[in-house]
Amino acid sequence: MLDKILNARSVAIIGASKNPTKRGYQAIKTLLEDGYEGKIFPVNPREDSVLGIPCYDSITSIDQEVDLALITTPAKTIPALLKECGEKKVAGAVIVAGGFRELGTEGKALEALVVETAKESGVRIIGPNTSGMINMKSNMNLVGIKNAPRGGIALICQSGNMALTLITEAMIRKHEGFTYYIGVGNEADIKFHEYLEFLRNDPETKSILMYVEGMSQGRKFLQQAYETTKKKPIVLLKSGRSATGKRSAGSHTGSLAGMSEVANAAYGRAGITVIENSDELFPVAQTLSSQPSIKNNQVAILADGGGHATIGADLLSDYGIGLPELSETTRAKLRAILPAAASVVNPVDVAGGTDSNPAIFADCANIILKDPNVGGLLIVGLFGGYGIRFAESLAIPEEDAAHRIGKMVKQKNKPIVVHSLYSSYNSHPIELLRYYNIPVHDSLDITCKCIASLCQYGDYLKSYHAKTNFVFNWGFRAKKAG
Amino acid sequence: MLDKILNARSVAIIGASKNPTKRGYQAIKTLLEDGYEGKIFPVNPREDSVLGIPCYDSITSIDQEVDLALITTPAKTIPALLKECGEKKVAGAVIVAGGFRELGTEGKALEALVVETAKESGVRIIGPNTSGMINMKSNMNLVGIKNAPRGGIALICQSGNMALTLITEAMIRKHEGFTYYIGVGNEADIKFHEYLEFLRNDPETKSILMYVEGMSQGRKFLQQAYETTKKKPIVLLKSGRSATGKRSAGSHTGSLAGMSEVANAAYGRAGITVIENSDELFPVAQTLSSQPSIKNNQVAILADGGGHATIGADLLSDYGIGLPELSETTRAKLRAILPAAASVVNPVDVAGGTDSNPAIFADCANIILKDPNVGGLLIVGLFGGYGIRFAESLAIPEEDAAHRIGKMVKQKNKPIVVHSLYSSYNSHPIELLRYYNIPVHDSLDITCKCIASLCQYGDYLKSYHAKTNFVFNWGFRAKKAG
Amino acid sequence: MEIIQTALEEGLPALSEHQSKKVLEAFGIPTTRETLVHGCKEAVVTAETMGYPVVLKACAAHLMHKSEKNCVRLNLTGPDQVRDAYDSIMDSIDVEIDGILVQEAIHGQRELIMGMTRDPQFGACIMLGMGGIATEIFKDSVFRVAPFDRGEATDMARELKAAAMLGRFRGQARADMDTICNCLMALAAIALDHPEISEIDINPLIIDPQGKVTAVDALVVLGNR
Amino acid sequence: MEIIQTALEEGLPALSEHQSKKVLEAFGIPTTRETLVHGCKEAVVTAETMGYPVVLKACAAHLMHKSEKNCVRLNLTGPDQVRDAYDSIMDSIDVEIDGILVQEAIHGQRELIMGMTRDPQFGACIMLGMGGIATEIFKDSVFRVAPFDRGEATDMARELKAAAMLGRFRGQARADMDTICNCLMALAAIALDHPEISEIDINPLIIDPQGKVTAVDALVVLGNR
Repeated sequence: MLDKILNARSVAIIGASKNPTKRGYQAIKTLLEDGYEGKIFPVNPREDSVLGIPCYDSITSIDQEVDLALITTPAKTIPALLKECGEKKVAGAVIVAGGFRELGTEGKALEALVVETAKESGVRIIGPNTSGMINMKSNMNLVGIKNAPRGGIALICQSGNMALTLITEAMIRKHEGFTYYIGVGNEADIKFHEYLEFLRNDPETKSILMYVEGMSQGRKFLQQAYETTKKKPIVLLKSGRSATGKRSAGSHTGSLAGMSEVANAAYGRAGITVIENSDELFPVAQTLSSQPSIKNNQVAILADGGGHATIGADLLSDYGIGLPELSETTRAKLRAILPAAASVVNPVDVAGGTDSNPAIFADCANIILKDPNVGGLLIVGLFGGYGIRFAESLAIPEEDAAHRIGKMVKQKNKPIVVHSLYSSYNSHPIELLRYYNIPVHDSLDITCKCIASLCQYGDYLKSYHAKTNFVFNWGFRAKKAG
Repeated sequence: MLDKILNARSVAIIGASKNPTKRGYQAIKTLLEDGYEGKIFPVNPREDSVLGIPCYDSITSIDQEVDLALITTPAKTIPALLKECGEKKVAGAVIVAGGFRELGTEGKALEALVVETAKESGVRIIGPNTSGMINMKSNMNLVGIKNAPRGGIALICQSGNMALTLITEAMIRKHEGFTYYIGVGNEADIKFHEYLEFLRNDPETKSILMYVEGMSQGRKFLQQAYETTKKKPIVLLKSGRSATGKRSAGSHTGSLAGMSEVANAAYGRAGITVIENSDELFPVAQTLSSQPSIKNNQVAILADGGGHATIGADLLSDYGIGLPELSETTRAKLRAILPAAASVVNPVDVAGGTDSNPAIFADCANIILKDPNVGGLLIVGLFGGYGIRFAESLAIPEEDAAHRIGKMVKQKNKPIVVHSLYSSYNSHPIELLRYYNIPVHDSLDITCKCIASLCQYGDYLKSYHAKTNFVFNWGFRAKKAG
Repeated sequence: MEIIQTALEEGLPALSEHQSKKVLEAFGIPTTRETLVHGCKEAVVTAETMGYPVVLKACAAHLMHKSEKNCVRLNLTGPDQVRDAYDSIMDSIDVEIDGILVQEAIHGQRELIMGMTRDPQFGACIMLGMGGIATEIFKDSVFRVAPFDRGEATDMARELKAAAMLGRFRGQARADMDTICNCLMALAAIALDHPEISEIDINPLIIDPQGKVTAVDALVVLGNR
Repeated sequence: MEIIQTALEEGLPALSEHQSKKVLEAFGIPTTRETLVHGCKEAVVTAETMGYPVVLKACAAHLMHKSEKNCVRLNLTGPDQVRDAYDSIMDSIDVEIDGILVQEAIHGQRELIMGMTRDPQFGACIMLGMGGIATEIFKDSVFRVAPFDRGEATDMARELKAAAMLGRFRGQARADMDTICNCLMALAAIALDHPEISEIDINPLIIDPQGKVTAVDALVVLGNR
């Protein structure tokens, strides 16, 4: 059912307009510009055509099949329009208008009427009070955010601004992009857990990124989340944990904000990676979607300078991650290629050993990842900037290293995450690392958080098998639980 | 004394070289390229000239006054060179070479000899084992970092890589820049507290940014810090708090890493802003150097969307910051210029009220800052991106708003910190805010941390007067304390 | 359960301590040996049979903060003390009560708090806390959405900051983890079987020096959300 | 001070409990009333004069973990108990001791830990912790570089997570904050006046139900860094 909506092959824009400041104009313009693969049907009884596409008086007057309707008209017009959508056998409607539950009693009543009408008409609703949705595969952009990058992350978001933030971040930092963006809005009809079930089965979605202010069917969500995280990671930020935050969440989507202790325990139990700082949301999702998890909570640091190594070790230790001793073999191999001043204990500090040949980074990484004690590798420092900072000629061995580091993850089935001061310079070596989906950040804090999330997810994947009772009980007793 | 060193009007480069890969070449090249205002004297008995400047056989053969020597030759050559520097009455020497305390017993002995020789010769030492120092005012760049921006922050740093990181961050994010960079290295002679005393009295230095791995004279440092933070903020990150981190610090500068509980209590007591996440180091220093502190721990949030407001409220609340109720007057004034759907409680959400005229941001900010309950303002959301995201024409009222917001800080003596999704786009409105030294970040976490640091410093400035005993005791008993 | 049905029919907001414990017992949670008595003589006879020391408490559904209302007498070691305690409780009580509970006195330096609450998003949640100042001052508590299995219950205990206190601690034996897990799972079962119960508190659940655990006070709050 | 001088000359690593307390007392820290005795009869006489209950402890500079070595007897309420305690301690001790301490028994549910240590970077630092599980499990402690004034000492107590326990707590009086601050400042003064002392522990400093504080055990470690 959701497939027909989220992968719609035809969209009607109810409220199509010739006025460029109107959503009903912008939506069509975006679909055209982005090259939406499906059909577009503008609907407006007062216009003949919009942006060169003939207009229909109503959705029922469209002579072809319509999968999805984007409704851009005000709240009070919705119930009547949904009835028409039902007659036309439209699978779903994206309702942009606000003015429902989030505005108090009257709005609540209108929302109830909308849900009721939708049910009677057999139309499922995304929203209301949503910025829309995007299907990156078919270029069905019903939001208007420009240049969203395509990739393996599905974004489920309860705030249009947060969606814009996350998509912009992916764009600016040239990280991986998205399969879908779904703005759940007031979650009046289609629920979080239904989106989750759909995305679990979407082969292009590698990880699911969620910003949640409150959800109405927490138990069903947890059940679907439990099933999902076995297959792909879910990364989630729940806002509204402070009293004031709650007030703001209340007035924003009128959703319920539960106790954060309960929520965090529940999400964690279902294998969800819970994030508290919004900066970490996208990087962690990208890391979990691209890197194998860490099975033994043991990480090695490879550095080309003491400061970053020290801070990195502090941060990993704060996360409870072990920095294992490297085996004698590993140390001997490192000693053979590094200068005498280098530190070959963990953190490994090349001590200038890469200054004239940054390709040695890849050699070191290879030696370290072969060590059976090491579950994953954190590279910190200047990698990717040798060609910028020291001599242009160094860019070539640096690119060589990037290629080899990029391929190493699959070969060894151990993750690599890179901190580089030159991350935002987007040098060739950095771009190559990104080509191989290696996370690269200029923030040590975020890089370490990415490593921590790989350890945590690895721990979860090891342990959940032992807890099948949980699911069994769940299904068995869920009805009684109400 | 330090004045003659840090503001040297002539520098001898001992170890000057024609080989472009050598520090003794790069240093002179950088001084020339950066336009150092003082005189440069290359010293190398085997060269006639370097980069067109005549070479001297030794420092004693220079026929003019020399304030500072940059020594780029290996560790074992240092004692003899220091004697010559003494004969020449050079005030100080920057010793780049490693190979001292950080390498164990033998290195320790050599370091002791160097310190002894320096004392006898009347030469003060920066380092050894340092990346060097920069005086941004006279373009005396003895490090080689390119394009470091000039500004009001003095950087004291015990890791060359961290200095590079912080200076690069300032450069990329187009934030405020530096007065000095001082690489303290092994802190063998000139101590942290001496630099602090000098910088306290430097009129161009607005704040002091420190990365510390360990210091040898903690008490004297605290005393100087206590005197300094009354006048200007100190922002400090102490690394090496984990056991592994300590090991790495030990091998890096051979410095002592004390218990972090003790250190944090001691630093905090001296009014120092202690930072735990390296990402926050520069932004906090920039905020404290440019914004008045918050006197009442009460902050208002102005948002153009619910998501950011909710997360911001969560974060401020985590920091123990109050979000005060706005007065009836304030709310009435806001209601008069915002649409009905807007939230005029704190957080204030304009709810589309700025969509067609972002200048209204400035009106709102003005109204909110007039409220006596509000000690500072956090703006979150899309400001600076209206001209990009919505319509180009909006950039003009947006710039108008930026001008007015920029001026507001001085008028009201209350700080403004801005989160903008478009921070890294460097749009005109964003650049204008920066022109007025308003901190602008694309990270909500960091923006909130900046606000928190203003609250914390404000609290400190209110309370330290009551604690004069502390200093009194300090001076009185310091000798006994040993 | 009949107790619950009756209380609901009478419109009571909660069960009394004694009734609450009967519900917990039915699900296998170990509670104090106790008898509800209605006269001073009966109190003494009961205490003699039970063995000293005993505790006397006034018992009624509407007595939610018993010790504040001065209707608890601890550590009574003989018939005279029981008599005095009975009389003084009866004197200080000005509301209708079900009777006086005569209860075995349980001693232990370690105590836990357990509870059930219904979260608006996730439904029934079970809480485990280390009692005393650990909960009061350091907020040492852990939540789980119900139901869960033994492994999960064990994890809850492990996640307490004061988990070490459940091991050998200051010369006392390891706490009976099997029973602690049973209690947590039992609370989950009650929550799922009885939607008409909105909250449960067990405070304290005392761990004696031998590691045996006993629910010493309990409260079942009614009210179908 | 003479005690310290003598101990240093004898090459002792630390002062005995009794000597340690004399140092603390000299700086105004309230300690238990106690007498060092050298015979069973003297112990009983001392206890009778002091008033029961009393505590008996073996006392020597090299006894740093007294209770583990089975040389402490708590809460003795009469002459027979004192006699038995004295004999059993003497039996179980196989090292030379200065004598047996007869000490007033101090009771209180709240206890603090205080101490001094010399940080390699900052020199003398004073520590204040809430005792019992608060320190043991929740690491509830606060540090300050010495010296500091009363305001700062007050801040230390305020910064404890369990600061509420120093107010009115479970029917007990507010702790005597003036004396607590005096103790902290006194530790700072000792640290500055006596560089030959490397560490000090007061554990516990008991707060009685009336809020009065008393250092019940103490250790002064010698050794000039």
